[in-house]
Amino acid sequence: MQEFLGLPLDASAHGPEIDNMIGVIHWLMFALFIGWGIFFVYTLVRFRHSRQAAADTVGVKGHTSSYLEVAVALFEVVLIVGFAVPLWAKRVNAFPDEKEALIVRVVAEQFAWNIHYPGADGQFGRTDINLVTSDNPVGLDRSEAYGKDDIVTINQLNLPVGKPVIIQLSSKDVIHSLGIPLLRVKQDAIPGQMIPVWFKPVETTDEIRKKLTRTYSLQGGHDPRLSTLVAMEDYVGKDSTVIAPKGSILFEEVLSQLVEAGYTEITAGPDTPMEIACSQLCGLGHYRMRGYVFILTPEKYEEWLKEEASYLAP
Amino acid sequence: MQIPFTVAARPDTGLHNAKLGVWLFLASEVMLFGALFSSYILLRVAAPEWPHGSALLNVPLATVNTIILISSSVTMVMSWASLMLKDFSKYRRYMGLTILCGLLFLVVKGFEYGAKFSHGILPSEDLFYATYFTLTGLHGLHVVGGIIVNFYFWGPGSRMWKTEPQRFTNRVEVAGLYWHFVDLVWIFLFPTLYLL
Amino acid sequence: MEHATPDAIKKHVRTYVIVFVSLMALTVVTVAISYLHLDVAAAVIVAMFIATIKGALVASYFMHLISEKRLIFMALVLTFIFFVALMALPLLGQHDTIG
Amino acid sequence: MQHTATEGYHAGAVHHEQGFLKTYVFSQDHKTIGLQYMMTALLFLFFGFTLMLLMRWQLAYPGKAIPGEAFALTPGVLGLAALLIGVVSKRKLAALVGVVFLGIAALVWYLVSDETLFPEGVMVPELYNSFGAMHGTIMVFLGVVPLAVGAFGNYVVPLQVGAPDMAFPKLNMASYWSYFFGGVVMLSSFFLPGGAANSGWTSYPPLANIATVGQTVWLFGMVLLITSSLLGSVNFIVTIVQLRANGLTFMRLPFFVWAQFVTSFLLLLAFPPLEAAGILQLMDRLAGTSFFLPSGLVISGQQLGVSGGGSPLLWQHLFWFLAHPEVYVLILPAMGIVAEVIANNTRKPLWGYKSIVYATIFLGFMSFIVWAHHMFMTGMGTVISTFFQTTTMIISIPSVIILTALVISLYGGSIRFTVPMLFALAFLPMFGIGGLTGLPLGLAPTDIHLHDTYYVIGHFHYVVAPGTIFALFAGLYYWYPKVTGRMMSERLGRIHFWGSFVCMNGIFFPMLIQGLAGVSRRLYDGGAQYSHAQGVLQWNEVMSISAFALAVFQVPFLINFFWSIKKGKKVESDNPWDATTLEWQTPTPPPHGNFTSLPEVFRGPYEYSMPGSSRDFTPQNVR
Ligand code: HEA
Ligand code: HEA
Ligand code: CUA
Ligand SMILES: [Cu+2]
Repeated sequence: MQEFLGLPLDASAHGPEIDNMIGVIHWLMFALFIGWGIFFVYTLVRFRHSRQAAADTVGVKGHTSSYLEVAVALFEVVLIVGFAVPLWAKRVNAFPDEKEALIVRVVAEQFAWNIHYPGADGQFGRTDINLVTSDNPVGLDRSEAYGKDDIVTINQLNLPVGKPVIIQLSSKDVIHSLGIPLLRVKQDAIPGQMIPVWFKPVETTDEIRKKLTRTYSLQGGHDPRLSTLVAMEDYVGKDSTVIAPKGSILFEEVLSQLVEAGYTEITAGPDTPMEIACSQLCGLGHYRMRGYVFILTPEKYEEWLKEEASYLAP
Repeated sequence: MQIPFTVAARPDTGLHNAKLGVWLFLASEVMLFGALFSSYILLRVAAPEWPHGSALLNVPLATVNTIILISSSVTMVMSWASLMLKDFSKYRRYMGLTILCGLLFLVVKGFEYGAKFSHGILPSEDLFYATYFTLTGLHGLHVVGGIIVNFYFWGPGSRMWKTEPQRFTNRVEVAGLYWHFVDLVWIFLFPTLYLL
Repeated sequence: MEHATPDAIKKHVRTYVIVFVSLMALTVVTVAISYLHLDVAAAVIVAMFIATIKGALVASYFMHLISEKRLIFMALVLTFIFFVALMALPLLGQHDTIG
Repeated sequence: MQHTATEGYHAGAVHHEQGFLKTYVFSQDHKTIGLQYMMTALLFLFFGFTLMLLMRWQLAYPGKAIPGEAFALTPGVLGLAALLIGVVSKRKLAALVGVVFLGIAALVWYLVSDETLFPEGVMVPELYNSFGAMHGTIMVFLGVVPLAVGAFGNYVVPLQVGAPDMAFPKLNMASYWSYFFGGVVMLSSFFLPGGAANSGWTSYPPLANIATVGQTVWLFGMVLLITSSLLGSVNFIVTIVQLRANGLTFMRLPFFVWAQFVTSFLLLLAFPPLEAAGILQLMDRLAGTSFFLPSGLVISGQQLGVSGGGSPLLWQHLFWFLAHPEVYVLILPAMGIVAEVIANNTRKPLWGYKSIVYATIFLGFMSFIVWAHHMFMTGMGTVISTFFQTTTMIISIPSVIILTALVISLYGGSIRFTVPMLFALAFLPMFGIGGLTGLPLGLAPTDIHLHDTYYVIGHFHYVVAPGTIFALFAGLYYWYPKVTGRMMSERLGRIHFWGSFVCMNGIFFPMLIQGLAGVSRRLYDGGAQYSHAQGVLQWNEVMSISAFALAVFQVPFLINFFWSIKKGKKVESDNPWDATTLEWQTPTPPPHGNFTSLPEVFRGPYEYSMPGSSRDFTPQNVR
């Protein structure tokens, strides 16, 4: 129903509801626009001066237009009562149980996303702005028990699939906005406030990448988009060396080698299909304040957590 | 052709142009100070703690200032009434008093500011002082503006009394409306900043 | 002022004096009350109540609002509504946030 | 109305020959001031457009060196041509505009050839941000509002209400000069260290608080512009209320006057809160206060040494308290112009005049209580978001009513497709697209996906560019003969119209597509890095080429505008469009004092094709 709108792929549980609503509204908009448009064009043709030498001042009689306006108003009531308010309430009130959910803190700064996981104990350590350094972007107190096992990453938000996530969002400096189009999530990060957002990812990054895999032609100059893609299978040269192994980024040189090797097309998928796009002007680096979201299977997620924990000094 | 209703009132509205104009201007001033009040309340409600104005500011001095400003309002309206009674010299006296009160208000304000500055307290001290200085400063600017206008009508502008007495009276009335408004703002500023 | 006979003006002047005295009295009252150190809510209510009375006196008598034309009244009512919206809605917004 | 409105007039005050300064520079005549506003605003529009063209290059070809010569040469050549023509044929206006165009060319060249701003010909992100902020500011506050209100309002309103001038001519002059200096202050900020303001036209703190000195100058400029608007709006309201001709009741006012009336109230009551906010931000920047700065800010690793405790959202409330009504300030005068042109060119009364008027008043009122629909993503709970969603949906109804009435007005008409009519007609569906795309933005859940994407940019450009700008063009073509006594060329006008129509859609429709795909706005590289943007990236070039083409299609307009002043077809009467409203019942151009004898009004504004009348229009002052 809303496919024609070209919304990005949707990987969160609540996403379809939003997409549906966008679809419904756009259908209403089309109906109105086309309805009025037809009438509009008809009058222009029918009542042009060469066809209608003298105006008929009575014009339209009756109440059709009032009924129409009432209909629009009613539709808007339905939109508010039936869709907007309940959906919004679900977003901002119906938070999942904190015990069921994964809680992650995200601290925005010019121009990076600092991701703070509570670690194995499930408790966030104390943070203090006096402890903020370039190695300790969130000012975490590692000396304290809760803080010992916390994991902090930059621009990389790894999440398990199928589990509700609560992000506690804040900012160190100016206003940013955590926008993740593929999860239908957006929330301003406002300094001095900690605002929670929740969602539930339902697809892993690998699945999404597969869905977004396309075949791209290598002829007639390189598609600039290819530089953000990875090969989805091994591409082997004439001398059976692997030019582009599966999952490798398709840099300019790689593409040239592929063309030399006689390939005319390549199947590729996005390297990082799900990204955090900062959605609030935050300075000169706003355009590159990009984070990556990786949705992993629960097993892989645990593995990753263990790996990260192993880097922490004992 | 001249602009109609600069002196006489338009029959259907009952107003002359300047009167309507100044009320509209005051409406916008209400929104200006209203926005600042709104900001003050918002910030204060959100603040974990907020000092009691009387603990930091000089209430007796401000009370004196309140009395001065209210008095100036009375003298202002009296100066207009004198014109209505065609007593020009009385007008001059009352208007002169109004201006003096205005100046006195500023002098007192100056002492108040001076006392703070001499203790190194500036608007950047904290939010309380920020709002205090901003609100009273902006109000002070309005007082300055009012004094200039009143001074004009006391001195050079009063020549109009000889040629167009009705128009001059209108002008003084309009200046008075502004001046009373400045007083009115202070009536709210005073308890908000000093007493709460 | 339309019915501006000298007598009417003299009557006005008497009103001004009464208003002036009331304003002075109210000023003293509000300062005095502040020394009682009521709790914040009560203090705010009392202080704003007195300020509103004082403001109303100034507007009604010094600014002649009490006998002013309907047009000006309407403009001020409009202004007042927006002023209230500007006060109330941001506060409500601050109060009603996620989390 | 029984009483006479004439008693205040003093017949025939003598009109003195005044010096050049008094006539052209410090004029108090509303028509001269209107023209001053018009020329200044058009030049600012041109400049705002130029900034955007430079940005559009960067968006389409991020990282490719900009052909700076072309960007500077184009206005340069146009300016030189205008200057030469002006000097040779003694046209002061053309010469003046030529000089300004040369100035714009010089400024562009100054910027483009600066190695720190355009290293190797590619603009730096700071500059992109600064251009974006200034494009928005200039277009809104220095271009469209001064043109719609300052120029058309000033020129037309006193004429349409049958007044000799505005109620306060001196204030009117002060308003123009305050605007002018506000503009100069804004422009001067390009030469400051760190350049002009670069925190968006919205100037959200804390970013704006810590921005370069250009932001301070922006604030000072805004204070001047606000002063100008306040003076203007008081003047308009008093003029409309007090100086209406005898017999011209409120329900006989041309809709354009109504639109200006409501607009003035919006300006009067919505601007002061922004002024307050500006003062607070100035205090933050200059006196070190923290109205908008919360405690504990760490900026690039350094703790910000301020007392803190402030609220960044406070600014947003105060800003949008103005900025939402402001967008109706952008649209209402445009609707007013469109209504005039449509009634005139369909040769029939507006359909549902009263409902349009009531809808406009209601729209004006509601516009004060919808502002936080720009702030849905700041963490709103259910109560407050429901309130603002509801008011936002409510406010769309009067727009629908107005648009419906305008479209229905066409029915039964005898439509003349003159150039002003073409622009006015195009306004309808273009505003329709812009307005309809406001609906998904006005509902919080859908705004999650669309907020701060190009969908928003597409939404409002549809209303302001092919909407308002087109309406303003309609007004220019429509009232041009009243001002100059000559018609503009139809042929050039049609080229201008069709070219602009196609290009506008070429620029703004793809924005909606990009926005739905999730591409953020204010991105220096147009989203080139983002994976979700890859599928719609190719549109960037389409939009930019359309924008360049749009610029080219303004050349016929420029030529038309200046050529017709002296060479256009002379009008045969004072009322070349056979219109009914009072501005056409004066000599052409109207003299100082406007009317040779006091007009008296006997009928409604749009009595076209009245049965029993020999002509197909009956002017308002015909008994
Ligand atoms: C003139 C300017 C103008 C106008 C008129 C509007 C009109 C509307 N706007 Fe828009 N808006 C802006 C200018 C304008 N806007 C700007 C500048 C911004 C961005 C600011 C920024 O962030 O920088 C913005 C942003 C903006 C947002 C914030 C989006 C975000 O940041 O996430 C929202 C949300 O509610 C919104 C809603 C609306 C609505 C509901 C209307 C309604 O009033 C619209 C009602 C109209 C209709 C419903 C159309 C009806 C007509 C028809 C149906 C007829 C069709 C006719 C034919 C086919 C002939 N607007
Ligand atoms: C009234 C408001 C207005 C108008 C008319 C326009 C007009 C245009 N805008 Fe603008 N725009 C804004 C207000 C406006 N804009 C705002 C508020 C923003 C947000 C800024 C921010 O992010 O902070 C924005 C942002 C914005 C962006 C997004 C930038 C980003 O997010 O990074 C883009 C991108 O393409 C854009 C493009 C254009 C284009 C191509 C036009 C074209 O339609 C321009 C057409 C211009 C003309 C047709 C001028 C004609 C005049 C003449 C030819 C002069 C003749 C002279 C004489 C006779 C002397 N605008
Ligand atoms: Cu961070 Cu934009
Ligand atoms: Cu809005």
